[in-house]
Amino acid sequence: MNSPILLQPDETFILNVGPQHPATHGVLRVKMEMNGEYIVNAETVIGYIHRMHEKMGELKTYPQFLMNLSRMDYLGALGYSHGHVLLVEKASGIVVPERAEYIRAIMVELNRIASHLFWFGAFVMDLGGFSPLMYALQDREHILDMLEAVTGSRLTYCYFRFGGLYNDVDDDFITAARQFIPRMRKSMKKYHKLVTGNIIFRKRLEGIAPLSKEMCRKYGASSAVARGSGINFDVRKNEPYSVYPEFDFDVPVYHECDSLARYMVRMDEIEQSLRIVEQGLDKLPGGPIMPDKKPKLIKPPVGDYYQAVETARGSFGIRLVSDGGKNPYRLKLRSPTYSNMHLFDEACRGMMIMDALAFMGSLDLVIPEIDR
Amino acid sequence: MIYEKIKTTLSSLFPDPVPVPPEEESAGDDQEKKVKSPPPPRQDGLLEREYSVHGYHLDAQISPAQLIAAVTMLDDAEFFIESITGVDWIKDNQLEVVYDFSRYDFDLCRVVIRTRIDRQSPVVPTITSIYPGANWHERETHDFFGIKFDGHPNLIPLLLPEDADFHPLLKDFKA
Amino acid sequence: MRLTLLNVIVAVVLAIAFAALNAAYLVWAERRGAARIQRRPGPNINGPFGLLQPPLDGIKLMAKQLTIPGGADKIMFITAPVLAMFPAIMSFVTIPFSDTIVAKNMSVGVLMIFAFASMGSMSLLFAGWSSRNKYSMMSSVRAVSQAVAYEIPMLITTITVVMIAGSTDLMEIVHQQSRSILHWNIFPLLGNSHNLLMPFSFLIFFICTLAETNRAPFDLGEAESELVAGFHTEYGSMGFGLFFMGEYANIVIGSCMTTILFLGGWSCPFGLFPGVWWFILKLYLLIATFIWIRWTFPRTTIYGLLNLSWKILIPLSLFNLLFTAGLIKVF
Amino acid sequence: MVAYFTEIFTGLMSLFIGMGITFKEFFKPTVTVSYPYETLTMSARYRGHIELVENEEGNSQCVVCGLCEKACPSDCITLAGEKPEGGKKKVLTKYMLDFTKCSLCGSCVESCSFGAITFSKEYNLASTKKEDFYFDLLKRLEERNT
Repeated sequence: MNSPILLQPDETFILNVGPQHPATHGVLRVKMEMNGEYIVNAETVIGYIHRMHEKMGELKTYPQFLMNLSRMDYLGALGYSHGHVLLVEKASGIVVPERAEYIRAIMVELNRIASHLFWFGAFVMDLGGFSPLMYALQDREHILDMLEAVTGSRLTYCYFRFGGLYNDVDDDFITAARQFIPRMRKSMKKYHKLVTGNIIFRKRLEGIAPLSKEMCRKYGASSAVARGSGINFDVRKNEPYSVYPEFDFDVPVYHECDSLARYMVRMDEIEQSLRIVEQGLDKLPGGPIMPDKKPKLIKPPVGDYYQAVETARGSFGIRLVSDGGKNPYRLKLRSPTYSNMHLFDEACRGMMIMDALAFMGSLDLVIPEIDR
Repeated sequence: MIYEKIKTTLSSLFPDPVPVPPEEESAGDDQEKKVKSPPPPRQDGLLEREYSVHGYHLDAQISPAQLIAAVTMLDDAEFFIESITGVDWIKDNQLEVVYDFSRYDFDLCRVVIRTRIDRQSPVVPTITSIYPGANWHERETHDFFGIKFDGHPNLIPLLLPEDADFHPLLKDFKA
Repeated sequence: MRLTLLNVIVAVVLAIAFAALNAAYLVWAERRGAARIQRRPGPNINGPFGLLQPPLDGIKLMAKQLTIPGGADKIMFITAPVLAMFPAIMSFVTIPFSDTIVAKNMSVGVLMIFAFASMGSMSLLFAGWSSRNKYSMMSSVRAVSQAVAYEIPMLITTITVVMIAGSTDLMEIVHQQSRSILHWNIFPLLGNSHNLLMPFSFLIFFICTLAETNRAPFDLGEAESELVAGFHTEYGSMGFGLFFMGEYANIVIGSCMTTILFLGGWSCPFGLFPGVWWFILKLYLLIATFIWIRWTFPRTTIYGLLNLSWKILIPLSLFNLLFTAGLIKVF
Repeated sequence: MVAYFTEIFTGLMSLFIGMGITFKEFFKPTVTVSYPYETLTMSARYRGHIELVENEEGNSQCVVCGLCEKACPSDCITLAGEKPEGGKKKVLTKYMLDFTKCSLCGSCVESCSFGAITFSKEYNLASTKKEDFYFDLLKRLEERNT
């Protein structure tokens, strides 16, 4: 579809996609130099909702910064909190009770499913199909209800604490989660029939926006963007943390490198997350959710620490430079979509605008997470 | 083992390693030790870090002039770029640029490259020619710290407003 | 039927009223239908079942200010919405709803409807061009290439039907099919069509109607996730309202044509209670399918759309035409 | 040629399968709650804005230690208290919550070792004025008691 003949440098015009455009799902702006429907050049402009979380990290104490992480990515908030608490626990040597780690993993996976479901709906809506979004939201609502019953909030959770959790899960949650798993598996079949098999949908994604392995590496892409390009990279497997080594799950990898591959990776990930939740509920040990011994004031020793976790959007890294005080000296948040989005400028050259926007949807963008 | 390989490659950058007693390094965890006389800034050199504590394996501090060489080594060893950031060591009157690299395969090796520059004239060479993905990271670091990346194709504010002339993550920045 | 002045006025008023009412209540039906598919209630506050929603929306639209973007071509900008509504209303004149309910039957009814249908894409071109908006511009370019691509298979399929009927008179086409359900043009072998491929003709015609009326999955002209709102991005107030009504009026015309050409018009499948009811029933079943399709599928791409037309629909419909011609010659 | 026709056929079939699914959904009951007319009860752990907890006498349990004030990441809480004549414990005289800045993290509730504050279940909190979100929690407590 990408015909280089049409790309003459003259006769182009600038199309300003965003910051308020239906396809950008937030305040993202892409300045596209167009030749008819073909993109000659694109420049992504971000930072419209930049909030300087990193400075806030320096100004707040460690516990006070907890709630900021969930504001980064409002769809998969728990994954980011998980990274933060793991980092601080590692730095200050706090041992987390096993039960707390299991509950964390279950919650993060449920949150990941919720995030992927929303992405699925929004992605199909980008392609013009509206009903799948509504079906996805219905399933997501069950997850949010479960999470709300435990954490008290629906979207921007502040649930993990250094050393453990804010509160324990109850039997209601466990029953609800157990009921949810088969229901979700049934829904997945529905989605595959309604959307994945659909010829229009496949035609729109197959062979669109191929990303080579090399390109993913040069830009530091992760999550489905890398896994759809045949890179077997999932921080949960490559760099095991928390209780993930205890779970038996697969990392879906597709070698087609196109938008459909990225879609398939995320859809398969929902099923894998369901497996993790199922195993987590089976294995859930008893015991406390907070350690007996926990320093009153969190002051990690002087040094430089790094923690990577696999969030719904990819490899989230968090770096802490501590000077031994009660505030971090420097806190760097490496957001995965920041790197994934960066690909867009180069990859969308020569694409048609509708393919480019489908490609943008397949990157699973959450703008507050890019802008931080 | 990629770890051994990249260690030997990177140590070629330091022909005569600074004699640092290793025990003190691991105990004091470099940079600053509270109170007393502030320790001198860390000398260039390659350090092996305990992964379970720090979250990365190799920590190389190099001079800005060696940066391109070091990054090329990592590129040849198929590392991907994780992030670039800065740290303001205002007591040493220095700025530090930190480059994080990792690999896609199961042979885990996280490498941190850092370089220190003078706070008054913070210039380091760009690595966008090796890793195009460094573009935004360098622009972000420029936004927050005012570090100039020499040779960068488009060093304009990315996250901050386009007319921003302040650098919020500098320790002497007052809002 | 003698044409008197009164006759004409009544016909025109009825046509406009029918088109406008249909447009208004099809919006309601679409919203209710979409809501049911998505398991929500849909508009249900204003009046019973939300039936007062369309008139209230109309009042709201009329009360809004009509803005014309700076630098826009004023005349074209104002003409475009009128042009969207006008051909649709004109087409109603010649559509026979039953033996007696027809404003003016013409021997070239088919031709007249296609003539007016092709004016529809003109309004999109006008709107997109005059808005001085890049999105609108791209949308209108798409709309024109889409119209060109889909009028061909549509016409070829119509010619197939016309050949079977031996007339371009819509009344005559329906009369030929009215003997029994087996004589409907959609059904092969037994009736008048003798052609195994007629169901495919129906499908092709239906797909083309979807594309001609810019309905999902072929709504590339207003592809809201890419082109914001396409050709009517800059329209507000009743300008937008007319586009909206024009779209639904076009759907009604398209469904009317499908009913007449393939589904036996007002003839009853079982010979019971012949009359306009059957026409209305078939018409609204088709429209319901339009709505159903829209809320099921994602949108195609512009090249997917053109590929579908030039690589699949046109060859198939041409083959179908030749095949039918051969069959007519043989039998 | 075969591939051409199989693609058309499978494509068409996939479309019909999709339509079958939406057709089935059409007849299922609705799942939404028409919000202003019907409302849901919030779950037990729902976190609304904070509220003072009363003791048996209907007064606040707060001892004015100020830990919540310190724990708050966004400086939402301002409180003051004084020792009544003859009394031993401090008594709360002012407890202001600036809800415009609150992010409902719950740090204040956790930091309180006297159980003096809790989350309310209120979520209908729309207003056109910013001042409506400066809550005087002590006044709200009194209003609740009367």
